[in-house]
Amino acid sequence: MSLRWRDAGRQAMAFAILGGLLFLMFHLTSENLRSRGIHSGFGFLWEPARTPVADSPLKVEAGVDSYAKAFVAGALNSLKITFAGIFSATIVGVVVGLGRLSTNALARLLCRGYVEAMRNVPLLLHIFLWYGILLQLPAAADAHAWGGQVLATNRGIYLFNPVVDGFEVHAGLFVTPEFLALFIGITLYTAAFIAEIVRAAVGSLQRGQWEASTALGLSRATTLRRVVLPQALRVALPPLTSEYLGIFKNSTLAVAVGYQDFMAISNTMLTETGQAVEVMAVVMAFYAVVSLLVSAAMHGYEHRNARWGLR
Amino acid sequence: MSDILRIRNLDKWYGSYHALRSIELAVADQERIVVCGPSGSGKSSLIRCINGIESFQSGALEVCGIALKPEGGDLTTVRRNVGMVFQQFNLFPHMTVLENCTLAPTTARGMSLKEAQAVAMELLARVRVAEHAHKYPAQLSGGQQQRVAIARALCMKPRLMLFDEPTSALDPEMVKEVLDTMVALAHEGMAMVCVTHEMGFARQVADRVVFMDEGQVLEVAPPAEFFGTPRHPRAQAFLGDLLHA
Amino acid sequence: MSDILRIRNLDKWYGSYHALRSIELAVADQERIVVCGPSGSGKSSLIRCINGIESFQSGALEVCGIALKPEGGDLTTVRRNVGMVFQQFNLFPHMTVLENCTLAPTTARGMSLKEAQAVAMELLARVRVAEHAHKYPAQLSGGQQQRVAIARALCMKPRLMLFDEPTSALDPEMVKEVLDTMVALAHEGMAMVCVTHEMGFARQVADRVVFMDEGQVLEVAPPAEFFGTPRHPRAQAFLGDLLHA
Amino acid sequence: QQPAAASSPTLAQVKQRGVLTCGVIGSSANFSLPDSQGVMRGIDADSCRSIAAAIFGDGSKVKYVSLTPAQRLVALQSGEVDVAYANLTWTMTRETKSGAQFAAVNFYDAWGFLVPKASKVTATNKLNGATVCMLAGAAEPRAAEYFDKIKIRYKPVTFAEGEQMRKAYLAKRCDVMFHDISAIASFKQTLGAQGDEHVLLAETYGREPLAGAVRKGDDRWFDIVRYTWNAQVLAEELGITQANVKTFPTTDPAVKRLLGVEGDLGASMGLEKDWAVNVISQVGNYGEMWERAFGKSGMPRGPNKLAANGGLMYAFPMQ
Amino acid sequence: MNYLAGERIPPRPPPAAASGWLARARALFFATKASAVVTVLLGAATVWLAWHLWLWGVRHAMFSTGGQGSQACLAPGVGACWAVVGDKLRLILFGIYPYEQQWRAGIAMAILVVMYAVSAMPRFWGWRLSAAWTVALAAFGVLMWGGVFGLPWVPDDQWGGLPVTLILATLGISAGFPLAIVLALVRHQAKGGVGKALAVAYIELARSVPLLAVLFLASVMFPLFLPPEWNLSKLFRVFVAFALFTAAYLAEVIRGGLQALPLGQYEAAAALGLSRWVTTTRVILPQALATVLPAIVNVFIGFFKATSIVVVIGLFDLMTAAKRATADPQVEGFSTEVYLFVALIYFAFCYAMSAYSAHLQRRLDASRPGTPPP
Ligand SMILES: Nc1ncnc2c1ncn2[C@@H]1O[C@H](COP(=O)(O)OP(=O)(O)OP(=O)(O)O)[C@@H](O)[C@H]1O
Ligand SMILES: Nc1ncnc2c1ncn2[C@@H]1O[C@H](COP(=O)(O)OP(=O)(O)OP(=O)(O)O)[C@@H](O)[C@H]1O
Ligand SMILES: [Mg+2]
Ligand SMILES: [Mg+2]
Repeated sequence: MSLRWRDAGRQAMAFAILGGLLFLMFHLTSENLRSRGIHSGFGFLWEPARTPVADSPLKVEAGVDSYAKAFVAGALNSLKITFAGIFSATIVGVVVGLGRLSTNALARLLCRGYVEAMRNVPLLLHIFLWYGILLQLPAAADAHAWGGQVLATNRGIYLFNPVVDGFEVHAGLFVTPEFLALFIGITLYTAAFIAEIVRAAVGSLQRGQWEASTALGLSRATTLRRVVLPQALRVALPPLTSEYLGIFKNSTLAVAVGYQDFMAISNTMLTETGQAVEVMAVVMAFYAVVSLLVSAAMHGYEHRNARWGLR
Repeated sequence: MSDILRIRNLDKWYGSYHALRSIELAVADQERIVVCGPSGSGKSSLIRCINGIESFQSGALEVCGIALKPEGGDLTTVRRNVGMVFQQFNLFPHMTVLENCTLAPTTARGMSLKEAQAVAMELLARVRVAEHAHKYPAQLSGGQQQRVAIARALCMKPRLMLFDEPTSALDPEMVKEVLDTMVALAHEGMAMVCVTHEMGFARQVADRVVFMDEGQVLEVAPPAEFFGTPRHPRAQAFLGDLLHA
Repeated sequence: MSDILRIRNLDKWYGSYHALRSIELAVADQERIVVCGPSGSGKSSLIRCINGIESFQSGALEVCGIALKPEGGDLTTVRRNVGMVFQQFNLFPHMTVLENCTLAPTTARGMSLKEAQAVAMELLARVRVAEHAHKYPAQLSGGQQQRVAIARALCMKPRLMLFDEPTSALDPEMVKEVLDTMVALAHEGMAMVCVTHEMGFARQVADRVVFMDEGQVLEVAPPAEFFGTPRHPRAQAFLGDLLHA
Repeated sequence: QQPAAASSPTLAQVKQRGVLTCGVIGSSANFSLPDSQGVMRGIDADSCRSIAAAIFGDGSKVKYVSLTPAQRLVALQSGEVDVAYANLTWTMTRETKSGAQFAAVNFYDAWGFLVPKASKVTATNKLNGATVCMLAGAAEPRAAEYFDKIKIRYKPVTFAEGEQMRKAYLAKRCDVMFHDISAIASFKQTLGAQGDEHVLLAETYGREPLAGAVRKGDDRWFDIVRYTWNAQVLAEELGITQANVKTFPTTDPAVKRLLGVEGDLGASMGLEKDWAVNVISQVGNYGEMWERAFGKSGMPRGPNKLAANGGLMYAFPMQ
Repeated sequence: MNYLAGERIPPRPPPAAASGWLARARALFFATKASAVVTVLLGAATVWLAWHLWLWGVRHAMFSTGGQGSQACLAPGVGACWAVVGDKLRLILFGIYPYEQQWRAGIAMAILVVMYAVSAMPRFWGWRLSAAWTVALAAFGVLMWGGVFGLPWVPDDQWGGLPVTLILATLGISAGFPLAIVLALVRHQAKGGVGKALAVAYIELARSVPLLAVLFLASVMFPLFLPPEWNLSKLFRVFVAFALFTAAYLAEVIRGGLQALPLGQYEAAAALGLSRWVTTTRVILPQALATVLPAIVNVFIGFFKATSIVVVIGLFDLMTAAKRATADPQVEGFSTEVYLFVALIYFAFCYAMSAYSAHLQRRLDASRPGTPPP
């Protein structure tokens, strides 16, 4: 315990040093910029934003809300895709990972093919592909509302009482194809990596654990759910953390298909204000802080889980 | 007399390695068998065939009246009637002792959790680890872990217990704990097949000793006879080594 | 008579756990000591202090005339004069047997590779694994691996050999191989300190037996005396268990 | 007395380096985009080529630096590029706050609205609630301003890549494409027959004078960029073309001065006497540049016509 | 009751186990009812997908338009338009490298590919391979830059396409690797001072910010610091950023390998009196690296793919070149074909890497007591 605290202290110190260095760098750069006649400073954050953010939990209106609020809206969007991605990629990944250990040879083969196809091609291409596919959905006017509740169009998937009204569709809930393409792309791509992690973790389990479960007459499903996966999770946690952080950072590809994540909004702001250094400083800070929080949370979970792992 | 286990002309190969060769063995209800033999002689393979953890290629095997064929059989029923204790304990490290003991009864037997816990506590008390019921395996000594493993197998109320060198991963002092427990169990009249080199145990509880070598059963005899006047030359050599080491 | 190892009033703590308590022990040149005692009594800790793998907090320790202080000392020289064989062998799995044996002589002793290989082959032949020199450890049986570990330690031509339960990870039959090798070594007049529960070995080669419990040396006596008429009550109880198991 | 021509530090540096570094977007058809052979094509690329021709007498001595919209001004500031022809709109704050100075407008653009004919939209005020596809960056605030002005609600969908945006528009992901009219025109052109199924609404928005920019503080360098452009416009006015520049009758004094037969216009900027001849013979006059970039797209030259023909392109006297 | 064996039973060959492909297929695909259902469902889906892909990609595809341009592909019923890829092939592969000089880039690329293949063969491992690599990289540089032997000079800002992707990945990874080892060792120390703290901070920070943002910052801020004549090439800047990032990611992977090593290995080395250097280089690292080999290759693959983000600073790698190809109005509507083609290139390289690591893994496992999978 005390050891962990000392470790944390050391990390904190290191971050303080690095933070100082970074601050110095930014300071020097902005001095440099000023000397070249470029306006700088963080004052722009409170000026009204010149672009709206429509598809976000936090609506930002052009000319009314501040740049700071636009940043927050982007941050929410980034977190939204990240958490959705983590959730679904984990499920798909576990299923595929276990599929590679299936007794059915075809399932094993397909899962292997899936993993290879996904992880050997850049994510951006996957996202383009899914966006292209989603755009094949019918236009809003031609779409058929299934059970009157689900309307799948290339404008988005609308749930709960979708009503087509001129150019617009009103519904209880909807997701845009941009979000979906990013979401499906990230999910399926990351799931391939998670599948490999799961496979390795399950493989690292001692054979005796399988045998003991078998000898006790447990079914394969019970064995997986109660004996194998909980133990595999422990081995898999550190690499899983990396994958989760990967999802967060990969969400910056959103800009390619027009989903307004933090990076996309920052880019727009940067073009608008021309304050590249400041905007990028905010970007780095956001990604660094969230990543560190996520990995701290995962470490905490690891420690909580470690009570039985006195190896 | 009803036999709880009947093995007839059983052969097993690992790839092209002939691991068990024409095994013939019958174990009566309540009978206690000790299997011994040099390393690699196929003791573990035999015992693992009995509850279907390993498959075999030819011959017949009947456990508790259920026939296991080379192509398999009603493994589930067999396994519910046969308990097994491993050399490496193989406890589930992420579950407490009590959870280890209740998992199979609740999921495979459909017992209620409460009932399963009551049964488990009783059995844990019998192997004298009841006070550790809420600890994790890693917090117990080896001897205690092995006793938990025994209790875990007993929780399924098996009619036949299989032990695969249950004491060889233990420190000398812990060996005693576990053997005492097994002796106590043996006197309750449960059938058991036990692979072990502990001659003291064999002498004390075994009805018969089975000696194996190169996948073959070479000699079957009551312990007094086997340890006193082994008849097969290989058995004589083996016992010589064992006493020396 | 010169002492190769002198331990005076040595104390060691793990955190706040007092693992070795005022140990006093002197080992003469060419003397053979067997250390025994129940699990957790501090045998490994003691032996690991001797070649500085563990540090200690107070007392004095002199190996081959070199003083190890609590703050350390000339560990390199000590380790070159002291060989150690572990329970888990600890061979380097990514190197062949021969490479395992020549690594230390060539890098730490500055021997030429050729010379080191000649020495190693000779020693491997002595422990009867010369024909496996180009295999990897994983391709050997446990007994063979342990013998390689012994040869590896011998390659540094140590004046004192330390053994930490070298046979307890082995199958009964393999135990014999390794013990035979050790007995042969013992008769060559090298000083050794050996943690083991093998009474046959202790009887045959030990000059003195050291009995430890709870971090303390309780009894030191020649084997005949110790096994015949142990004087300390804890030793009596311990030997009772050992004979029983 | 004029300061010595060599007092342009940028020019000295460029000459020493032997190559002009020119910032372009590099991904926008008609302005700057590598063709199948990897050669940068488009009006911005040609503007860069013209400067190189003016300096070195060799239009190929250009190193194109592809810049994202966000990097354009910084790259200019930091000295990474000597001049930027990177779809930069000449705005006041860019000059007053960002340290850039605009030398020459090589293209007057504006924002336009493309809709499918089938949607029967004829004017932007019919677009209430419409979804609008646009590129991330410059288009976003312009669209916000415009729709705010005409009090119309809209939903923006922004893309980093024009290719993805066009794909989305064609798939009817959005009802309108809000884009540069120049780009819309060439997009329609590439659709061939299907191009007729889309209409460019009559309304346009914004003034988008796309201009070449240099760092502030090196006036001689600024002159070179500006008058290179000026020479090309003037050449078009005078009827001098790539083909006839070597044989053009030098009777007109304006022609004489431009082609260096008379006077020392080049020397005043630290260039050779025949700088303008090099520009025109290697790249052509402004009209030729325009034709090469946009001719195929079938878009009208509109404001980019010479002033004499009712456009905005007007050359200052060179004397 | 009692029994005494007579003759020793000699080992017999196993019975011809349910042999024949039919029986094997049954065991593989129809062992149980559930398995059979899975086989049928997955099989049907696979066949359906494969059939449609074949129709689109081969049967109805257009491989050449006979000089009519991509418009010819707009005809109804036409599947993939591979003709577009053919038109843009050299742009995709070589970017804006001068057209007449692209044979140089081609040879340079081939040299790298050959070197990868050679390096993959254990029998070539040794100092000679290092020498070969030095020569190969020098040749790459000479061919790509030129300026000697009568080859015109091509600044690295004009390099493009696959060669850029390959050289970035190669150099970034090979420079990042040693750095990663140092970082991992420093961080793995039991008690560390400022060094460890800095290593921790560096690794965590580098892993927590997107490479995209860092590259951008580097490209924007770097020049502001340096005097203009110091103009470091973009390629060099990206290479440095890549090496630094790869190092941070690899360091964590390698540290995992270090942690997985049993303590006994350190103790045995200490007991033999091995120096720290020998212990680390001869005993610890070879084992640690071998245990995490698959993860190391994963990082390599990851960075190979990540080279595509150099687009943010305007370098023309493979992906950027492909995007530029699709920006051409002539390619309007056929970007899928171009992207598929690029995906195939990435796949070829990455799959080669992952297959090779699996192969190495099997080789290593043979010399290690492996636990068989369940
Ligand atoms: N999965 C397997 N694949 C191939 N051969 C095997 C396998 N399991 C065991 N064997 C071989 O079968 C023979 C019998 O093994 P088994 O484990 O039954 O011996 P044992 O009598 O239990 O030995 P020990 O006393 O060492 O546990 C040995 O030669 C062993 O090498
Ligand atoms: N690294 C450590 N940290 C804390 N406690 C330790 C550590 N190593 C050993 N101990 C404790 O010190 C005591 C002595 O341990 P040691 O390993 O020396 O015993 P031993 O006599 O060798 O036992 P065994 O026969 O089981 O090997 C034990 O109680 C053990 O739990
Ligand atoms: Mg066995
Ligand atoms: Mg010990």
